[in-house]
Amino acid sequence: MHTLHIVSKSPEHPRFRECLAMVDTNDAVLLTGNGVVALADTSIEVPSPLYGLKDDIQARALTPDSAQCQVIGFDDMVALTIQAQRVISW
Amino acid sequence: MHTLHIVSKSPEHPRFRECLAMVDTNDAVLLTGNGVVALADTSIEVPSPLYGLKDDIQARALTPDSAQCQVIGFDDMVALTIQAQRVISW
Amino acid sequence: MQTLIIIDRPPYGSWSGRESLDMAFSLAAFDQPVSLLFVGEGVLWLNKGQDATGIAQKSVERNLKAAAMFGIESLMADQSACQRFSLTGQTLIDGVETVENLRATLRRYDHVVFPG
Amino acid sequence: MQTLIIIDRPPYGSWSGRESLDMAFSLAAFDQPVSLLFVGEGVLWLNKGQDATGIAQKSVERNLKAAAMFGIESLMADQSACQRFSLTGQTLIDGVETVENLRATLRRYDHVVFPG
Amino acid sequence: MSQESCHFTLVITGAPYSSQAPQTALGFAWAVVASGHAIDRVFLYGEGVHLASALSCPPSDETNWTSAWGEFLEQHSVPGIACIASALRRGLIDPAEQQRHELPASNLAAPFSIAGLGEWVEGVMQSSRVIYFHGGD
Amino acid sequence: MSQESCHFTLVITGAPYSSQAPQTALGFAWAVVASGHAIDRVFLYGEGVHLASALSCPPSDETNWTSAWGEFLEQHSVPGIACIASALRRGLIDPAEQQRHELPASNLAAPFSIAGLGEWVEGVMQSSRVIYFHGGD
Repeated sequence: MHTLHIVSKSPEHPRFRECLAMVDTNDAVLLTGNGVVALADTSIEVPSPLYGLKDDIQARALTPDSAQCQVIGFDDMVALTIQAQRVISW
Repeated sequence: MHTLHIVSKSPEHPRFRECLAMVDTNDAVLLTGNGVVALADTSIEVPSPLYGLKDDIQARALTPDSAQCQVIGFDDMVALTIQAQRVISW
Repeated sequence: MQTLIIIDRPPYGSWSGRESLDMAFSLAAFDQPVSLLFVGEGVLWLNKGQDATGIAQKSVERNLKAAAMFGIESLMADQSACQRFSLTGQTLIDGVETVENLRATLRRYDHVVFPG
Repeated sequence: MQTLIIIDRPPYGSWSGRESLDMAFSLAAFDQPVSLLFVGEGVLWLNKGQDATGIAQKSVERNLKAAAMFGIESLMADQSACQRFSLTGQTLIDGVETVENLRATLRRYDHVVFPG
Repeated sequence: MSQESCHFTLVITGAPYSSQAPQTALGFAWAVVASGHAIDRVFLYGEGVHLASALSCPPSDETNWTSAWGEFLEQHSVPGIACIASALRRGLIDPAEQQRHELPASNLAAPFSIAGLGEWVEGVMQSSRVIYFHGGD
Repeated sequence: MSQESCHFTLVITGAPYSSQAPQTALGFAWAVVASGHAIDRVFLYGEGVHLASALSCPPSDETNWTSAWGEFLEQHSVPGIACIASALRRGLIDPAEQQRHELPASNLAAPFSIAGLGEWVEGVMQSSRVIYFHGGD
């Protein structure tokens, strides 16, 4: 993986759109906090590969399609930040 | 005037779009703070009648067209809030 | 004075929605007429089955379910936002009325309040 | 470590852009390579003639003009955002390079920082 | 426009040094009294409670918004009230709350006080206008 | 994935009771040490400095994020540093600054300290990863 994009903003925040436009091949996106709202938003197309923080998804009672998003915990998040060459927090 | 809409959010904020969709005939819009950014944004159509707070416009070095926006001070803002039947702050 | 409190930010990521609910419950406690309207990403406050223990917050689902009991006149949600987030009769918490014409809804209130 | 600090919020309405500038000047003060990129509504930080005395703030225009002197490697602005806000050679403060391909620009930096 | 005197409640939800809300609200407040109208109360809610911090210490060439607001409130005998629930969560404490919660200090600036949302409800019920000053982000 | 131990600097820019940033960052921090990696420092910037307030007093059934973070920092001997410029503006004060600016109190919670952006620069120069935790609004 080249860049891990950590997105804490919801799809209506300008930062979310800016991020989607910058995701490159070999990049991955991790949704945290308000970012997980994207998993329920039928009006947007989410990038791939896509990860979402389990606690945030459960809090909002979201049920993402496992083909669309891999639901992970903080230990996986740590592993992803180490695996990536670069991490950008949006 | 029926409703005075006071908008302190910039055009990219979801609240700004929500506001524009709610402006009714007989309403007026007053841009304050980040809201005055709309006066420089060629990608949006601003409503009418439109007011903008002078101090905020000067801070950002904006030069709105006088036909498009009436530049006002706080005394005018007070008068507008009294004149309106209802004030909504976005 | 008919008050409408509008919640347009998604749940849990910030405190503004939560503090808007407190405003609504406060007005109701003083017997002042108040309704809540959820628009945009704010409709996700109305999703059934929220469990915020993992993020160390309290779910507000129970409070919202008890809104009528606490004297809040109506819980309304923007229909197009509900569609966008696939909120239907089964997933939307009970007692929520969906509204089609937001502009007409807003017009009915003397006092309209947004979170900060 | 090449750092890029991105400012995407408009000037004066919040402090995050201002505090991002402080970060850039700090890195430069420690002789660390750093550049600034203004995107979206953030390009308005680069508008000439700002006078923030009426809102009791300090204009950052002078600081930005002195960016190179303080060791900041480059000031860049998203060209499409400049067009959207009618920022041209005459209205854009001096020393700003407009960039067309944001994705390629980001790729050049090891460390990319957004305001809060 | 009505020639009668109008009574305002102002609600500030944005913090100083993070939003323009306290500055815009203060410009508005001075214009209200200059126009012969009155302010019943200023209510600080959410992030707005930070305006009442006695410990805010901006650089000497920046405005101290707590002092600037304090001056206005004292000069015009306007109550400035921070919502207690917002204030306690965010670490804005008066001597009574310091004692009740056994905290090491208090930091509420005079002439601000801390009280419940009932103060806002009273504004909604009695003031001719309730005007909200939000942050821009 | 590298098997070597990785050194993190965490930067928190969102305040508790206004954003999820301190909570997400704490979950991450516990996972870092549980995975055998290290945290060089936690730097509070902008609104994030409110996390270090000793006076934050949420209702008893809500998490006190200052205490929760304080516990982590002490248990793992990780420095928690609030940016001095952000802190002074927002009314977060240690005893030295209280004296220097003749303020009525100080409110910095142990084990946090106040220092300049140089601490962040050091993180950028020396840590293997600098991870930012922003608010969602």
